[in-house]
Order: sequence, then C-alpha cells, then structure tokens
Amino acid sequence: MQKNNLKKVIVRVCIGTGGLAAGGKEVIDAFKKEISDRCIDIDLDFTCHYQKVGCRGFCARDVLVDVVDGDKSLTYQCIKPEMAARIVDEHLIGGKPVKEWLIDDTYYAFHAKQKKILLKDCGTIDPEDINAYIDVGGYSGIKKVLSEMNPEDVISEIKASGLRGRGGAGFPTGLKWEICRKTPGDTKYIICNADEGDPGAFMDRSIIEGNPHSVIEGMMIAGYAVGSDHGYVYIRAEYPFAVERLRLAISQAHERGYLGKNIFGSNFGFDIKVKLGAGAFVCGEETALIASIEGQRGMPRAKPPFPVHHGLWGKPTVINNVETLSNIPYIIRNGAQWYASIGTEKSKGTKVFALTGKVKNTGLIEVPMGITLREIIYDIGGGIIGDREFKAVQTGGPSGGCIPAEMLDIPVDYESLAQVGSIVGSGGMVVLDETDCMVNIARFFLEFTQAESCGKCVPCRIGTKRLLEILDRITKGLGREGDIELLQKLSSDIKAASLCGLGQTAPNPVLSTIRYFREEYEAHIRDKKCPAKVCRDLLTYYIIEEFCKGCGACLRACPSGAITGEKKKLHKINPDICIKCGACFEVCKFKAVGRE
Amino acid sequence: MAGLATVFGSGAMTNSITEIEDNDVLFVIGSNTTETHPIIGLKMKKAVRKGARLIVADPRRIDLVRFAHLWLRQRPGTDIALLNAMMHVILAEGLEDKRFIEEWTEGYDEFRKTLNEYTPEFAEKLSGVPKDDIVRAARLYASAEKAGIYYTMGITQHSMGTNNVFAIANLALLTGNLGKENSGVNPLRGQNNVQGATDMGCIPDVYPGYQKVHIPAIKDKFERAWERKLSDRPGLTATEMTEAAIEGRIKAMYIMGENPVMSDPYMNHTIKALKGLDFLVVQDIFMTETAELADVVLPAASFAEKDGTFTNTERKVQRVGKAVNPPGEARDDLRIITELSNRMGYLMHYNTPEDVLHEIGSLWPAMAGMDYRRLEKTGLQWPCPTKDHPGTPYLFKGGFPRGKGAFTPVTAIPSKELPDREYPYVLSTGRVLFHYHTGTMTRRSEALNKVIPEAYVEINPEDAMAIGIKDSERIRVSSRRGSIEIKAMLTDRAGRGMVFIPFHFREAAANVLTNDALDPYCKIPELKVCAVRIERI
Amino acid sequence: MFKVTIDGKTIEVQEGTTVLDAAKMLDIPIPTLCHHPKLTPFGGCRLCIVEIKGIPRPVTSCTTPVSDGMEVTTSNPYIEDLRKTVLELILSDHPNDCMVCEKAGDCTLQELAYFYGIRENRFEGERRIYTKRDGNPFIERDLEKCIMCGRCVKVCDEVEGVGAIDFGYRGFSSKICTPFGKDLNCEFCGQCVAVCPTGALTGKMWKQKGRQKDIKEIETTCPYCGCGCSLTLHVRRNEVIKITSREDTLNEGWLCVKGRFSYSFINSPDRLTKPLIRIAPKDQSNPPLPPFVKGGRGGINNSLLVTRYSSLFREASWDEAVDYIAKRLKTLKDKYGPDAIAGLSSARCTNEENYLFQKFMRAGIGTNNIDHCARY
Amino acid sequence: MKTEGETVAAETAAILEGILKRYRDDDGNIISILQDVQDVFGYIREDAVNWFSKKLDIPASRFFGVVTFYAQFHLRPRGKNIVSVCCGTACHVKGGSKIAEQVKKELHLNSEGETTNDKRFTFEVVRCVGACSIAPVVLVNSKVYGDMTVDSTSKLIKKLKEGAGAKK
Repeated sequence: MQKNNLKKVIVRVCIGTGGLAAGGKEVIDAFKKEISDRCIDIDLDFTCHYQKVGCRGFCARDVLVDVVDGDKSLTYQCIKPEMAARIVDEHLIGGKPVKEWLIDDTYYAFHAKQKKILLKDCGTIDPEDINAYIDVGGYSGIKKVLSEMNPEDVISEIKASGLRGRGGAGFPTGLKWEICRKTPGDTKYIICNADEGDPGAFMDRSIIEGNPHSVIEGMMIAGYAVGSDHGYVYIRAEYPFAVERLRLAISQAHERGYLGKNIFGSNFGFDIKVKLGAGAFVCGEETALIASIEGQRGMPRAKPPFPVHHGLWGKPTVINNVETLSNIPYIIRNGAQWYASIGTEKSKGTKVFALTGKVKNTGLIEVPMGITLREIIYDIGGGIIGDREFKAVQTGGPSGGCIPAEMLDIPVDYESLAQVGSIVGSGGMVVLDETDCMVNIARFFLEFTQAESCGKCVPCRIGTKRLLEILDRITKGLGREGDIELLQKLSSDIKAASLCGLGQTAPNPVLSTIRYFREEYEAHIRDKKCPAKVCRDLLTYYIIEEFCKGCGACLRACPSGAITGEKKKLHKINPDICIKCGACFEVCKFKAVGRE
Repeated sequence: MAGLATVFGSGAMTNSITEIEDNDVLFVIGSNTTETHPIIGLKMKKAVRKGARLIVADPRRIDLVRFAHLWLRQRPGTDIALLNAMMHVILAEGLEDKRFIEEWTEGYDEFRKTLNEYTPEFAEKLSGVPKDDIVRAARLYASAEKAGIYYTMGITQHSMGTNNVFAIANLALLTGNLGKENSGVNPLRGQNNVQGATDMGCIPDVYPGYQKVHIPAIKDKFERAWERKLSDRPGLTATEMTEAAIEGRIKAMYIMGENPVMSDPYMNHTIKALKGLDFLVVQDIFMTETAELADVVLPAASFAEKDGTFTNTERKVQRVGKAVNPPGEARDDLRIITELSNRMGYLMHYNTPEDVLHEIGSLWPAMAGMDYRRLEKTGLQWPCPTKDHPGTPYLFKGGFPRGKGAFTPVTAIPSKELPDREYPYVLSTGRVLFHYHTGTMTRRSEALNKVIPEAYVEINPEDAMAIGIKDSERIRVSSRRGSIEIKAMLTDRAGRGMVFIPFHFREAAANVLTNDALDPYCKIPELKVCAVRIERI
Repeated sequence: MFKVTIDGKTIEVQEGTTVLDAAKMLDIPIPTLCHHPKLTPFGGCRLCIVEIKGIPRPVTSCTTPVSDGMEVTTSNPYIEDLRKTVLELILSDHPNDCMVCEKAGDCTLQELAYFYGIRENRFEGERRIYTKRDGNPFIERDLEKCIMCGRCVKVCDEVEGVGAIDFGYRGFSSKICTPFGKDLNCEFCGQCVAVCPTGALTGKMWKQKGRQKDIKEIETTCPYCGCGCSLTLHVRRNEVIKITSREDTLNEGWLCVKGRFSYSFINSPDRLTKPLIRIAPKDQSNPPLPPFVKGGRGGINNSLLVTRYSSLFREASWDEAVDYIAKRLKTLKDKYGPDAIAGLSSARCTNEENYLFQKFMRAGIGTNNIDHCARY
Repeated sequence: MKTEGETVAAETAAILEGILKRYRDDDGNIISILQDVQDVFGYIREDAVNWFSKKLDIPASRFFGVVTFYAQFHLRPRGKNIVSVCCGTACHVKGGSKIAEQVKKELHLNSEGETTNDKRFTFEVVRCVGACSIAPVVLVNSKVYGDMTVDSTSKLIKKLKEGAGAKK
C-alpha cells in the first residue's frame, strides 16, 4: 500500500426511522460487503468510512447516501442494497458518479427555502459519536456559560433571543427559566419533554436520533441557569432508536466528564436520567408528565400551582421540549442577536415541521418563522401528489386546526396560526387534498383525543365522547338538523371547562373544520352525501355501463359477492349486498366503477 | 390502670384522641391499634401524614408497621428490657429532661442506678431487638417536643403487666413528655365503656371516682349518701372470684353483660368455678357461654334500646340514645337492677337515667358538671366539676394528683410460662378487626363472618415449614391446660417462635389454652404469653 | 393575610386558602361534586368553576388558592351555563333510576340536577354498562352510578391508609378498580360509602330498608371498642336500618367495619326475650354448641332458641324471676354473709347501669365483691 | 378469609428480586417496575404485581391503575409477533385504516388487541410511530415497513406466516 496515494472517502447513510424503514441498515451492509469484497480482490488504495447519520429530512427519497471524496460530496437518493455494487465500482473505485441515481432538482428545491440550525448537524454528524458533535462546536455552549456567564446572564441571553417553547403554547423560554430560578428551593429539576405524542409529528424523535448531544447540552445550560443539578428526559417508549441513542449519548457524556460533578472544573454538576413513557398522549401535558415520572397514572392536575413553582416531587421544575432545548446551545454559541434576527417580531428563530400527508416531498423541514404556508407546501413540499387540488393543511395535531386554501399566504408564527383557529403546536403539518373529507378528519382527531383522555374531568371524559358520537352519526348519514350548532356549543363548553390542555384544545379540529368547511357538514347532514367520497356509509358504488368491459376484476375483488356478471358482459353491483369497501373501485382499470 | 394510678395518682389516658394527630413522635407499644382501635389508628396515620415519626414495638408485624419509621420486634414479654434500655441510652446521651425531673418527679436518683445494667447489648439479648434500633428509638422519642406513648393489652396482659406500665411511665417522666398537649402516656381502653365501668367504681377497692373503700371519711360520705352501712374491706377481683368460687368462698354470682367463660384465661377452670356456684344470675342480650351455666337468665336491652352514657378511652362521657324498643319482654339493665334491689329491701327510685347521672355527680366532683343537655351537643372529658367547665382534654397540666410523678424501678423478669421442649411456641392472643371480644355481637353478623368465618392461628411460614404445616390446614394447638383444633394461617405477621390466636371464636377458643397466671398487683391475667405445642392432625 | 373579593363581598383570608373555602366563609354557595373538605382537592367535576379577573378561562375554585386582591365571580349566566353543560354530560352517562336508588333524597347529583332543572338532556349517547357486581358482603358498588369524583379513592388512601381501590383504565372507560377487577377485599370501614356523593357506593344491608320517609335519626355512641365514635342510628319502624356518623365529632364521621356495618345483632332472632329459669341440674353437661343464627331481618322469634335450650331452662315472668333471684340471694347472704356474693358488672353497659349495679352490690348486698372485665 | 397474597415460584421470585434491585438502585418508580415485568414475562402478571405490592408496601390497586392507564401494558400474554398498524394522522389520510382492515383479514382477527389462536400474532393499532413521511406504515415487532398498500400488506403477512421475517 502506498501511503501517498491514501485518500479518505466517506460514505454516509441516513438511518433515521425513515431511512431504516426504507432499508438503511441493509444498504450499509451492502456497502460494507461490496467494499470489503473489493478490498480482497483488488488492492484498494484508499480507505473508506461508513457513517451512520440521523435523519436528513427528505424522507420521501430514502435511502439517501452521501459519498464524500475529499471536499467533494455527492448525494444519491432512493438507494437500495443491490445498487451498492455499482456505486462502489463506478464511483468509489472508478471515480465516476452514477449520474442517474444522484439527487435531482427537487432535492435542492426541497432545501432552498429552509433555514437549518438544528437540522444542520442532524444528518451530517454521527449521532453515536460524541466527537462528531464536539467537532462541529458541540459543548462549547456549556463551556462558555460555565466560564464566562452567571446564571442571570444566561437567562437574559435566552430572553433576548426571543425563544419561545416549541411544545405548543409558545411560552417564552427565558421567562420560564427566570420564574423557576426565582422560586426558592434547594432542589430543582429540568425535564426534557420528549413524549412526542401528536399523531403526525416526528421532529423531536429526529433531533434525538440525529443529534442527541444538542439536547443534553441544552439541558445542562438550562440546569445552570435555573439552579438545578438534575434532569430527566421523558421519552416515548415507542421510539426505541431514539432511546438507545440518547442513552448512549448520556453515557458518552458521562465518560467525558461532561455530565456528573464539577463539569469543566466548575462547581456546576448535572446529571440526566431517562424515563420511558408508557404510551399515554396526555403525558405530554406538564403535570401529567410529572405524575408519570413519579410513577403514577398520568392524570393532570389543576394549575396553579405551576410546575415552575411546584413540579416534580413538589420541587420547582422547568419543562421544555426537545426542540426548545436543542436550540439553546446554538443561541449561546452564536448569540441572542443572531437568533433574534431570524423570524418575525414575536416569533423568533426557526421551527421544525414534519411535513406529511398529500404533499409530494414529505419529510422533516426547518424553516424560519414567518415563512408562508404556501411556500412550505408548494416550494418545499413540491405541491400536492398527483397535482390534485389542495384543500387544507392541518397543523398542531389533535390540538390544532385545519387551515383552508384561502389562507395559504399567512405567515407561520404563533399569533397568525392562532388567529385562524389553529396552532403551531409541536410541528405536525399534514396536507389534505380534495379527496379528504373534513368531517372525517375532525372525527379522526376526536377519536384520538377521546381515546387519550385521562378521564379525570367531566367535560373531556364525557364531552369528547359525545362530540365523537355526534361526528360519528354525521359521517354515517344519521346527522340531524342542529347537530352543527350542538357541536359548536359543546365544543366551546369543553374548551372552557376542561381541566388541562388536552380537553381545552380537543375540540379545535371540530371548530376549525366547521368554520371553514361548514358546507361539507351540511352536505353530510342534509343531503346525506360525502363530497370527498370518503364516508363509506354515504357512498353508493355502481357500474358505469359504457366503460365496463366485463373483465371480471371487480367481481373477483368483491369480498361480499355483491357483483355479478358474465365474462365480457356488463357487470352489476347489488347495493343491498355491497359493503362499500371500494375494492372494485380500486381494481377497475377502465374507471367503470362509479362512486357517489 | 392501677399502675398509672400509682405513678401519677390517676389512671387514664392523659391526652385526647384528637391530640394524636399533632404528635411529633408516636411510640406505640403492645397495641395493634388499627385493628383494635380503628379510629385511633386513623388519627395515628393522620399524624404520620402530617409528618410525625412513628415507632412501633410489637412482636407481630401488625398493620401499623406499614406506617412506621421504626419497628422494634421484641419477643413477647420482654418489654421492660426494651424500655429500660431506651432509658439507658437516653441517660447515656444526656437526652433526659432535667428540669422536668427536678420539678415534677421523685425517686429519680435511686431509679437511675437501676438502669445501669440495661445496655442496648443486654436488651438485645433479652428482647431480640437489634441494639442500634434501640438507640435509634431512644433518640427519636427523647428528642421529640411532643411525644405520645400508646399501649394496650400487649403491655398489661402479662404477669409483670404493672411493671411494664411503670417502665412506660418512667420513660415519659424521664423525658418530660407529660402534662402538656400532644404528649403523655395513653393506655387505649379496649371496650366501649371499660373506662366508665372503672370510673363508676365497678372495681373491688374503690367507690365511684377512685375513692378508696377503706378510707373512713370516704366510706362515711357514701354511707350517708346511700343510707346504708358499707363494708371497708376491699372485695375480690374477677380473677380472684373464680378461685374463690372453686374454693367455695363465693356461693352466688350476679353477672351483668359479661362472658367470662370466653374472655377469661383457662376456660375449663372458669366453667368449673361457675358450675360450682350455688346460684348464678346472668343478665345479657344473648344466651352466652356463661349464661348457659346460669340459674336465672335475664333478657337485657342492647345499646340501641336504652338511654345513658358511655365514657370512652379518653375520659369523654358521651350520650347513648334509645333508638328502638327492646325485643319481647327484654328490659334495660337499670330497670332490672332497680326492681331487684327494691325486692331485696334496698329501695331505689329513679325517674330517668339522668337522675342516676346527677347522683354520680354529687358523689364524684369530676362529673359534677355534666348533664344530658350538655352531653347531647358533644361529649365532655372528666374532670368537669362545674356546669360551665369545658372538660379536660389532657391531664396533669401543672401537676400530678399525687403531687409528684414517682419513678418506679423495675427489673426485667420473664413471663410465668416460657416455651420449653414440650411446649416450644409462645402463644399470644388478641382481637381482629372484624370481630369484637367474645363474638357475642359480631359473630351474629353474616357479613362479618363472610370475611372472617372461623378461628385461625397465625404461624410464621418458616416455623410452619419446619413442622410441615401448610396454609389453611387444620392443626392442633395444645398447652398444659387444654387443646384446640384450629386452621393454620401462614404469615410473617407472626415472628419466628410465636403464634397468635384471636379469642373471638368459641369453637376454637384461645382461652382454653391461656395461662391464668396473674399480675400480683392488679390481678391481670397473662393472656399475651403462654407456652404451646403445635401439631398436625 | 390576603384580601379577596368574591361576588362583591370582601374578606381577609390566610395565604393558601382556596377560593372555595373563602367563598364558604362568606356564605356564598358554590356547587361541588368531587370536592370533600377532609380530602385533597381534585378538580375533576368542574362544577365549582368561577371566573377570576385577569385569568382568561374559568378555574376550579376548589383547587385555586387565593392571591391578594383577587376578584372572583362565582355565578353569572356564562358560568351557570357551563355548569349546566357539565351536569348534563354527567347525567348523560348515569342511569336514570332515582326511583329505586338507595341514595335518592340524599344524593348530591340528584340535588344538583333538581336545582339546575335538568329534565331534558341535550347530550345522549353511550352509557357505561357494568353487569358485574362486587361479591363482598358489605359494600354495594354500582359503578354505573359512579361519577369518577375520586372521593372513595382518596379517603381509602389518605384517611384509611389502605388503598384498596384506585382509578383504572382511562377516558370514557375509566372506572374505580380493585386490583385486577377482583371483589373488594379490604377493611370494609365504609369510609368510601360515607363520602360517595351518588348511589355508586351503598351498604349492602341497607337495600330496600327505607330511604328518607319515616326515618328517625338517633344520636348515640358506638358499642364496640373504646374509641367512642359517635353514631347516628337510622330507625324505621323500630328497626335500626343504617348507621352513619356526623362529621363534627372526634371520629370526624369515619367509622370502622364494626361501627358502621355490624348492627344486625340488635335485630338478631336469637336475642333473649324472656326471663329463663334453670330446670336442668347444674352438673349436666351443656348441650352441643348450636350454630349462631346470623343476620336476622328483624322480628323477634326465639322459638328456636327456646327449643334448643328447653332442656335447660323454662320461660318465666319477670315477676317470678326477680322474686326468685331476690329470695335466693337473701337466703345465701343470710347463710354465708354478704361477701359470699360477688357481682360482675359490664364494660358494655352504661355508666348509669354500672353505677347502680355497684351501688346495689355495695349497699344492697353489702359487699365490695364487684368487678368487671377491665383486664381482658 | 383474608389471606396473604399467593406466593410465587422460587425462580420467578429470583427474577422479581432482580427487578426490585434495579428499581432500588436507580430510584425507579412503579412504571419502570412494570416495564421490566412486561419485558420479562411479555405481560403484566398478577402474582408479580402482588409480590411487588407486598415488598414495596404499595397497594396493588395502584399498580393496576397504572397498568390500565398506559397503553404499553398488557394484562394478557400476547402473540410472538406484534403486527401494529399506525393510525396516526399521516397514515390515516394515506389509508391506514384500509391497511388495518387487511391485516385483520389476513390474520382472521376481529378487533384490535386480539391474538391468533396459535399465539403467533397479535394485531394492534398504534397512534403514530413518527414515521409519517413514509406513511402508511406497519410495524412488525420493532421493524418498520413504510409506504404500505393493501397488496403489500397481504404479502407481508403471508411472508410472516410462512415464518420468514418473524422474530422476537
């Protein structure tokens, strides 16, 4: 082996949950095998590193593979294990990239309007290696804080940055820290809320999987500012990879002496414990989360007192979510001024969204506050799948609302979204198109919140159940005159009278869909029709005579024997037997099955 | 009671039940409070919730242990060793209340010498309680501002029961935990009106209000009030009556509302005594085991069928109200006694039970301030000498009735009957939550009997394994006095080497086995310790 | 001290006082269901919501501590409307069977429904159906009537220290559970029954014994241990049908299984009802122990008893029995002296009876041979 | 008659002791105990709960309340393989419920939470596993399958039934 010929090639494979599901591990294995095969066959004159990196956002094109050759980095998309051999042969050995597999313009468009702070390192550094984080400036924030700043300075810096809680309500983070710092008490706690329960959101998981040390560093800084030496990360057990990475990161930080006593030679000590959630959405609520860490049923209690005064084990406690904490090291490193320069007047910095649903480019995105929904959906998301018509975008998960097309140009920030009846929330963004029924969507969310209600307070326990029952009968064609008004009345009463955030926001999907899509409700109730053709009980299937070729595909697909007809002759659907499963509709190649 | 009366000049709970919740430290010894005094148990639990420290000393892992900060598992009958050693530690560490001792006690110098030998190590040998725990208990108790001691029959039903009480009193005197709110010595009385019966002079040596029968001035007072010559000779205690009946010195007995066959130790002995009487009258609401032996059985009224007062364990006199009529021809005891007395030529006339209360008040100033109208609102704790006196929640504020509290040196002596090769286990008896005393009332409740339908003996699982006894198996328990068949319950509530049998069940009566050895001073039988053998059937 | 204004009235209260308690001091009524003054606040029923100036949404007065200068409105059309919705929601999941409910007339939920005039309910839908009833002998648990106020859970934990029950499951299907849904196995103190605001928890032996009409309530003291708990006997037609306890006494309304549930002996059919005089010789051994007659639904029937003991005793009139006793005692006293007679009095009898008994022994017979079982 | 809780077999007791030790070392709570119990036995066993209840003096009702509150805990043994269909928002709008129907059909099960007679498969519905961008997804144990269709679901289940890909 000639030393002067040695060059370093890095192959990075995305193994976030998306990447893994798309076969990330298998792709890595394939690369390993191909390269080691070659190493034996031919005397390679370069070394090769594989890096596992966290989610890089563009999950729609998984598996993504970077080949970094010197200072040149090229990215392949939609890579499958069997494609590894060719890349190794042609690109790694031959030096010629496989052009047709490289990322295309969409990939660049996807990133053009994003502003990556948190996700910048996520996806380039190896999350299982603390050095990778240190190499990009990691832990310099806490170092700086411990050597140059007193806790009050840290709090004013965070306040100056304008950072607001990324978990939902958008409470100013610096202010929360300040209140907790001023609450008397020897023992205080920092809790990182990683109980990302919103269906349709995976920002926190991606951050922990891709850059766990940034969360740890954020918690340390929070601990220093508040006067706490003990932190908990409350994380969903449903995120096994994130848990694994987090635990690894904590133990690495311990080994380095970054966690423990006398950190960086200071008097400051900090320790972090990981507590696994056990599957209850309501535990995202602060007081329920505390109850859960204490080993109880996750039932919220009335506030006041607030956790900053009376939290875990009765001690003053700051609870921040993953994204909020992950921002902290970057703010400390780059200064509050820098952070405050991003975003709008009242909403500073960037926000990570999980862009999903009927949009072409799904994935994890980070955008500056104030960007419009249109930019997100059409520029970053690339528009609607199949170029169908956009109908609404649902933000904020079960606590949020649906925003219709005419409001696509509003800026994304806490106040603007609240004004139109939704919330920023933790960052789920589900795009809906003309084939989505808004009553069904409202029903879906109510089904979720109703099942996740802890059952403690009456409005939520029984009220959401009644809301769901009303929605249910509407989607079944049993809606009555007055149901819309009843839904509105009950919704507003539940919002007003419920104990915790879950109940107080649960009716939002109902209220916002009624507000913008009332005519869909009316169609269900008065005409017994589902305009989006989703609600099964309101549909009838029939054969369109002029298109039917008598191929028999629908007959074979029908599970209930409702379709009759001889080969090459017109088929018929018996509506009395039809269970409206839609199998015939999907299977017909001639669009000869009608649905109304 | 006699023990406390000697030390302080009065024998009763020094504090009120409501004060319990504000104790700093509770020292519960020989009391299965949550089962025998459930509501006092609640107050103790409340105290713990409010931050009090709880020390439990009991050979059994009683329910209260769950709430205890320190549990001392002494061997049955070794309380003195434990208590003396605690005092030894208190003196060694200078935790005694010197001012209190100086001002309010006597006999201290002589007393303190007797503690020298009771080192924690010595006490550990005798009692089995680890010496460190003894030290911990001593510190905990002595350092409290407001410490209360609570005990029941676990302390008193021993042949050295009075000495046990002395030791407890010594501990309280030594630390000055007396004469103030929330701290004192509190014997919890086991029956609804055992305090009242004692107060009313239903003990052989005193008239109502603990006034001695042999003191001439007192006798004169009662002779004038009752218009009869009275005897100045103290009478026999219940346990002595049994002996006297067997010896033929007692020819007739009148038993009102008691069931000594079931409740007294050595059942066969009691039956023999009662059968030997020339004449026995039993007045009760049910045909009890004792009534079966009577010449005449009189049907009485239950608590719901009469008016009157009960005095609870904290000296609180409370009203009993008539709710229903007695069944059939049954009559209330007041009427029965009055009529009998009249027939015997000693005339009694009372229009209402309240007339009787007024007569009591005229003879015992401590109840002079009570009448039904006042009691109707809320009970009153004696002493309550005048109509405007609010009653006395805690005793000895600013002094003991006898002047100063007396230290009484006591030494650890063993129980009368200790386990040996033939009878290797210690038997303790007591109550369970779901039944009461001889079971006359509770065993007639279908519901209660569904929960605890039959007698059982608690055996430590390791002991049971050694004998080869399985849970729920029927076994034989025998002592030198008798033998019963009973179901085994394997539980670590019982310590190694001891068994426990509740005494409510006539079909497997614990008192067939128990020893009638008496405390020489107050004649209490040693129901908490006797030697038994356990066998498979 | 904090100054707080409630519905225009001002009061100074201690720091830490809740709005509900402050309102109580001002004698301003606020409806509650889940609140119990002796238990920790819960805030689940939402009926006690009030408006506080400066706080955007209504808050529960039972959980909110006052702050200085706080201005509270306890009632206005908006708040009352919310309360009505909450009540309707509760009632939409509650059996409408007050007609046969043990608790009717003494039920907080029924009372509130009455005051809010709820006859029609806007909210109809699925109701929880639980077919299984608990097999324990004391406490009827009708979970369909449970409104999940949690008082029973808290009293069992905070007061009794037992924790036999807890909240189970969640959301609409949440219910109060024993471990693994087994039958209740606890101390059966019935504290939970005492604090239940609806008919979900009642005494099994109370069933169809009478509700409000024709009931006399008599205050008395418990006949069991030495605690001396106050009892209220509920009497209908010369029968004790239920025992409760007032909250303002030393036992604070709490009782144990014996005090609360074990009163059936009063009406036991084997109560003694006539004086009996022995006919069998003394040395005859006793008949085999008869089984206890348990329970008893009132009515005195001692024919069984008489048959069982007829070989030992015969019935006599009071006149004959007392006469007989007097004669025998006199004879024995004359022959052997007064100290040959002894009396045992009772820790179960009243002070008055005990006093009179010892007076009889001491003055009537002339002996101090009088004792009772203080030692057992 | 009130008896002491039933005892557990010696080997079970040893396992439980281990969990107890971990709990004590790591200031755990009853949720962590239950998570460990479920890890070992696959579900929450009543005797284990009673054992811990006695050891820790925490009422069994408290354990039961926690077990039934959190979706993670199961009171009955589950199948060797857990087939979960995500019904989060993204999966819902992309047809998650049809996938769920298909899984039920293939496994011959009627509703969520059921286990096949041969105890090989349990079907569950989960609320968002955070793999929204590859919706709809199916999880087999912890392996995520993305962009599922009715057809690919059938194929997946058939493959699992044949034994390939199924693992514990």
